[in-house]
Amino acid sequence: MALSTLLISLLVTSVIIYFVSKASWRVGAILNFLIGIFLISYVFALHTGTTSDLGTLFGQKLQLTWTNASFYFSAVSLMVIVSVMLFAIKWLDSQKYPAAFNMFLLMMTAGSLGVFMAADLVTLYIFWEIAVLSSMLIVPMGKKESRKAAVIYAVMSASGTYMYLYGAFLAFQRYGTLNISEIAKQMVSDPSTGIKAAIFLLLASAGIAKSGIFPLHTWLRIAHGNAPDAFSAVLSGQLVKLGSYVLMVTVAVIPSLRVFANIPFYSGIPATNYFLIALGATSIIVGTLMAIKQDDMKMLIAFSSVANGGYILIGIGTMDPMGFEGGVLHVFNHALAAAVIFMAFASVVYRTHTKKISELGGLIHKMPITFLAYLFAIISLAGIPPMSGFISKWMIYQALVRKGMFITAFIAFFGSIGSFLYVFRPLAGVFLGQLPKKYKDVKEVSPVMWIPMMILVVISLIIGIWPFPVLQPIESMRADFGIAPMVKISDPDHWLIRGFAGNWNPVLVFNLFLIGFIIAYILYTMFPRSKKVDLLAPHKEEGTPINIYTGGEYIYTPELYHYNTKFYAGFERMYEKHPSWEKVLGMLAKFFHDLGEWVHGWFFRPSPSAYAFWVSLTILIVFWVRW
Amino acid sequence: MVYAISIILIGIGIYGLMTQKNLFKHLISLSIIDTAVNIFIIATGYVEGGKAPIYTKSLPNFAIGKFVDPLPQALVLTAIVIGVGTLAVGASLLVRIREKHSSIDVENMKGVEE
Amino acid sequence: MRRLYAILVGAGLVYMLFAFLGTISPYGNVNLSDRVSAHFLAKDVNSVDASKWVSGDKQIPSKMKVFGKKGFEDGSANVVTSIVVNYRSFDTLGEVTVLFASAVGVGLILGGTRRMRYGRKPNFILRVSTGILLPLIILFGVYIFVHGHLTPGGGFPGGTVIAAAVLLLYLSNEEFSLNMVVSKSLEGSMGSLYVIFGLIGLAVGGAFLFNFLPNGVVGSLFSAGVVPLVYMTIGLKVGSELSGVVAEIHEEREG
Amino acid sequence: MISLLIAIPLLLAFVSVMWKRISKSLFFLAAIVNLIILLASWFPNGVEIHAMGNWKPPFGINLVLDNASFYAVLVVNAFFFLVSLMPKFVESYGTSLMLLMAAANGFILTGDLFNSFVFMEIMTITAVTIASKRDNFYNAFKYLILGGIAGSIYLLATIFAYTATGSLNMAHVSMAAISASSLIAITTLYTIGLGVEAKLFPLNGWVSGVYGGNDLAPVILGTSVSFAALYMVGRLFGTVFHGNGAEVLYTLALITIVAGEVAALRQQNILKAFAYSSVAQAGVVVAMISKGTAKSMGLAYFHLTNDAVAKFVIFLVAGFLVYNYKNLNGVFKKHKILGASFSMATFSLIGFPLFAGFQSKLRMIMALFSMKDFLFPAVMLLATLIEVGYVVRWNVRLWFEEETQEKAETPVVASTIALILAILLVAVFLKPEIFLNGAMKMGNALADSKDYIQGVLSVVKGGM
Repeated sequence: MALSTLLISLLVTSVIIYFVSKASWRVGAILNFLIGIFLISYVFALHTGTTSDLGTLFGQKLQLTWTNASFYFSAVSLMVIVSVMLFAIKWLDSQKYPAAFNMFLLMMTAGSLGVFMAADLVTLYIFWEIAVLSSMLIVPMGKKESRKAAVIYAVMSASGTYMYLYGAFLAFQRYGTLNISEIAKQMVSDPSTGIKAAIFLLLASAGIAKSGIFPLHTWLRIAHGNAPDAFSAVLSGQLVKLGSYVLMVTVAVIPSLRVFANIPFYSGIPATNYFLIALGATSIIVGTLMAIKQDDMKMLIAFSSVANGGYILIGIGTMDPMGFEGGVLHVFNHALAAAVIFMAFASVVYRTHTKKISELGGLIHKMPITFLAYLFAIISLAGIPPMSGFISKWMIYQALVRKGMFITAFIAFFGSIGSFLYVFRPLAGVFLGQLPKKYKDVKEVSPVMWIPMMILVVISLIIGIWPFPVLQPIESMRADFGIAPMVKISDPDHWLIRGFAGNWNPVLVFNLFLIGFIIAYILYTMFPRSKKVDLLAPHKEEGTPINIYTGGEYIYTPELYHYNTKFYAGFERMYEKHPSWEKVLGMLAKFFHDLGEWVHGWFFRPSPSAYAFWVSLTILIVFWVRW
Repeated sequence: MVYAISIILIGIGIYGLMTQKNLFKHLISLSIIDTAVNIFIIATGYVEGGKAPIYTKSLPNFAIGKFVDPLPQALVLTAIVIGVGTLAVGASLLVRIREKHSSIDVENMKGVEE
Repeated sequence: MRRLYAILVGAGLVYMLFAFLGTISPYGNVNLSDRVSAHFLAKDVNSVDASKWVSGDKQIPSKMKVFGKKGFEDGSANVVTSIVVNYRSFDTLGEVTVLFASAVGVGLILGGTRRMRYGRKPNFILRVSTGILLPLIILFGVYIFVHGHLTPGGGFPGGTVIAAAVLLLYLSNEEFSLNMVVSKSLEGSMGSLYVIFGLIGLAVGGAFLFNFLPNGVVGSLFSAGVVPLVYMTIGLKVGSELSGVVAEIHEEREG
Repeated sequence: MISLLIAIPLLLAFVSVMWKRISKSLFFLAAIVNLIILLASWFPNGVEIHAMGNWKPPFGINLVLDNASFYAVLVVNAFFFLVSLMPKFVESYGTSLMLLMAAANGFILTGDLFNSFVFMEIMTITAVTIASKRDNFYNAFKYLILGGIAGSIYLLATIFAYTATGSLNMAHVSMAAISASSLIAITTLYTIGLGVEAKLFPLNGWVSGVYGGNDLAPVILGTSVSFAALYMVGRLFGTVFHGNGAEVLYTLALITIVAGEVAALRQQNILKAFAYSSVAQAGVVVAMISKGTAKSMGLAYFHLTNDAVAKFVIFLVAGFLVYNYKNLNGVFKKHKILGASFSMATFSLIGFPLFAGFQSKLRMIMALFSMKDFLFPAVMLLATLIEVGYVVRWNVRLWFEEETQEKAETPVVASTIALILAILLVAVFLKPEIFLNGAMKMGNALADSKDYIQGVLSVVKGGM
């Protein structure tokens, strides 16, 4: 099956899935899952270099081609999507629009695959828009706030996309082709730096908007926070990676080191890339700090996606073999971790119907498997050794230190420490601590929902121990892009990842951690357990405290004494009065609204007198200009 | 001179449209502009010393310069009728506007949606 | 302030039009031989070589006698009429349509059902003189459109005069109201008749609105081909149409 | 034959006042006969003229059927045909619609400047009549005044053209040597005169009131009439005046795009919101026309066709919703087919892939870049960005908000038509040739004034 046939039939199938799902959404969801499985097997069977034509536009061939990069990104995406599809088979019964969800999920899958396969800028745009459109239509299926979220998502995404489109056609005008590799070749020999930089930044802006890099990051909080719960896993785990892909295309496929050889270099990196890295670093700071203070668990992880997008951008932007591989590997790690976390949250919301951390607690006793999945996922997300998340961060640090980018390296370390803080908040608030009374009947979710989470966790763990199956495709990708192809980083024969300041032996580390864990577990079983006191236990009935006092007062508002409330109050106070970028963008939106109001009020609403005035004035101006 | 009159009349019509608050006066101003344009058209067809382009016993012969240009007159005939049509529709609209908004003064009209 | 702006803009507009005036020939100083109307006057459009004419070779018609002669391509003594109803008859069809459209529009917008009362009896002079003048007015209207091809006038003024008679009836008699069925059918049938004339021309002469009748002697009553017929239909149509408009305006809605 | 396109609706309109009851059927008859005539004379691929009364141009009035006017007439009549399929919608406006149809056809086909003025006035008056449906009198009146001013200015321009060239025939005016200052006077006045109908900012004050006032006006004025007006812009500025004054049109059009989109952003009335969007799209089309090449004009009309189809669906659905529901929240849950067609049409408006708008928008941007125009694409993309904002907001609101009202009866014919047109939009995405070929032929015909002049003036006898 040719690539184009595959994509088109996927789009057509998605419509069929809608009608099937109308009859029985469960059948539709199962079909979706089966198609997903098929896609994974298909993707693994494809050979690189396969191309297929999609059509022509103005004599420009629109082409799809299968490269190492397409394989890597498609495989990661499908892993996330298929697990969500499996998850959805049960989870969808809590949703209002299961049929449309199934249709758009499949459509979005087709769109994303198309983006990764695109050989030219317009094909990429087409599938990009399909993915955005279909995901944009899933977002408002959530709670009430999600409607607004969909609009903000669409606009922010479109602002990046249209800048990209402008850049694409600027490149087309200059180089007469839309093919990415052709453009890359011609850009190297093009002497005009200004236009090259403009094309570079315009193309990158689509990625910036999509992967939530700093100036266009605000939609992540709103869209990820309010989208249907399981879909947040796709949004954060997969769709954001479309942005990373575009960033990789602009930075690596168009060889930025050679294209910008004659502009100032800082730490061995051209100013354009340096600019992107600065944006990435800002995203890490903003994402981390904002994540720490969120009470809504989904928004918290949404901000963590901002920070992790920053890591990916920094890694790729260095164009250092180590950094590049680290960035690309981080795509994989973050995709899996974010997907598991959001699915875990979806399970929690599925059972408890709230996503406020302060309203939850103690779910470890009720939902142990979900807790376990979440625990492993955050270990990976925070970059703590035996999980795979550590490896990519370690590689990025290596690159930064080698390039001598100490400020960026410091920010990256800071983000890593911050991530301990923020991932711990839901852990403590949702799963540990006391169980609110109203959740005492909560049960673990069904296996259909926890199996996909556990699969992803296991994959992540295995890759943490034995990362070479993922590192090898990345290495061949790096060779494709010509980033120091002679340097070998992964060395499976010696179980090593070779960095410049020391090597990493994941198997050894895992074994050490395993031993440590076993010792800790033995100690845990040997010593007596702590005693549990229920904050609400003495209450005979809800709201009437009997024998718990504080400062001589009855506790009328136990939720304020719950340790989840103001979890990091002390830390948050340090940056309480931070400037809000969301407000700035809000002002921009308000400006356009006011402008519209003004146009309407001055030119459209008034009496015929004003019309006559405008007509006359227009004639006079035209006359004045032309006479 | 005739040109000047018609152009000034156009100016007056526009001025009326811009300053008046009564919708009927807008219609009248529009009529003034129409008329002014018609005068202008007729004026473009005038030939010094020319007569009305009708062959009669006393004017049986064709010659260039003897008649004024008949085409603008024919055009004006059409334009006048068009003006009448506009006026009729406008006036009937005003009747209904007064019924609906209780006034035809821009500032006193009620219930005009924003 | 509003007036000041209005004066400024109005003055600017006037200035602009004066500036534009410089691009056209001064008043009264028109060379008709540069314009198509020279050939309308000479009634020799068919003999002009159009391709030469447009490329600047203006074939100035020679001086000749027209009145009382036969055999011209157009037979009406009134050249304006010959343009309105023959050379540019399509404009006139449009013109009729404009009036028709506005009559339809007035009907749809007003849509009344009951005759409006003035609330005051018409006085004696009005009532009696209406009776005397009415036939004369109608006769005058008919005269105007029947002689449209000979004298100034034609279907539109004639029709308007007839409508004035109807208005007079409305003013003089509170009980009078026009029979809308009659006026509508007259209006519709006359309008259709004009189009049908055009279609006959299409069938006979191969061109819509073709003059398919003989032209006769310039200056006689039975001359100018279809022109008098068209003007008659127009006269009746405009008369009934404007009467209809007068009637519509004299009607009010219940409640 | 082509004179029948005007004669038949006109004749039936005259008949219909005598026989009011069947006016809707007569309207349907007129529309279908016109379509048949048009289909019989598929793209003439040359210049066919019909001299009225056999008076050869430039003396008499002539109708011109070339690829450009054919395509425009085809589109216009197709929309009238679609409207005529919905008798509930037409109500007592059958006669007016027939007149509007005749006028739009005449306006497009005519080769005479003054004649086009006459037809423009018929269009204005009937449009005002239609706009006054549902007691929308004040807005109709505003339209009448603005249309009247525009008509006067158009007439002045025509007279200036007559005094400069001595004839009113477009082909003759096109080839005549007109002095530069005279040409400036003529084109300036035409810019304003046409600008009102072509919805150029700030001459388009009538649009929101008229389109937002009832359900019939936007459907027919926003598609057919606006197509006719924009055709005339191309004809006059492309063929007759050889692009003189195009830079003014270009500037005005760019302002129009931005003004239209920002005004649409804050609208709470769905009809008005998309009325403003139609203003902005008209701006895109005019700016594209003002570029003056055959390709740019062809793409402009390709875009206009896509936009008109999408707008037809949008206004049809929106009109139904506004006059059947007080609160529009979540109404599409009850009208899935209407909702799906509406969403598809709006996405086509933005230019999302899978819908026709994508093809035209992308091609336009591509063509503009190859003409080294970097400003217009930027403006267009900014406008699209704003458009995304309100289009998504409306879609989300109409689909996902909590519903409040009882279901109104679904209009079967209207939803079928809406669905078919929406599917057509998808088909055009897959196979742009459906519209593109015709539009490109139209662009070529408009840009090739030599062919036009020769075709009109070399014919001695008027043909069928």
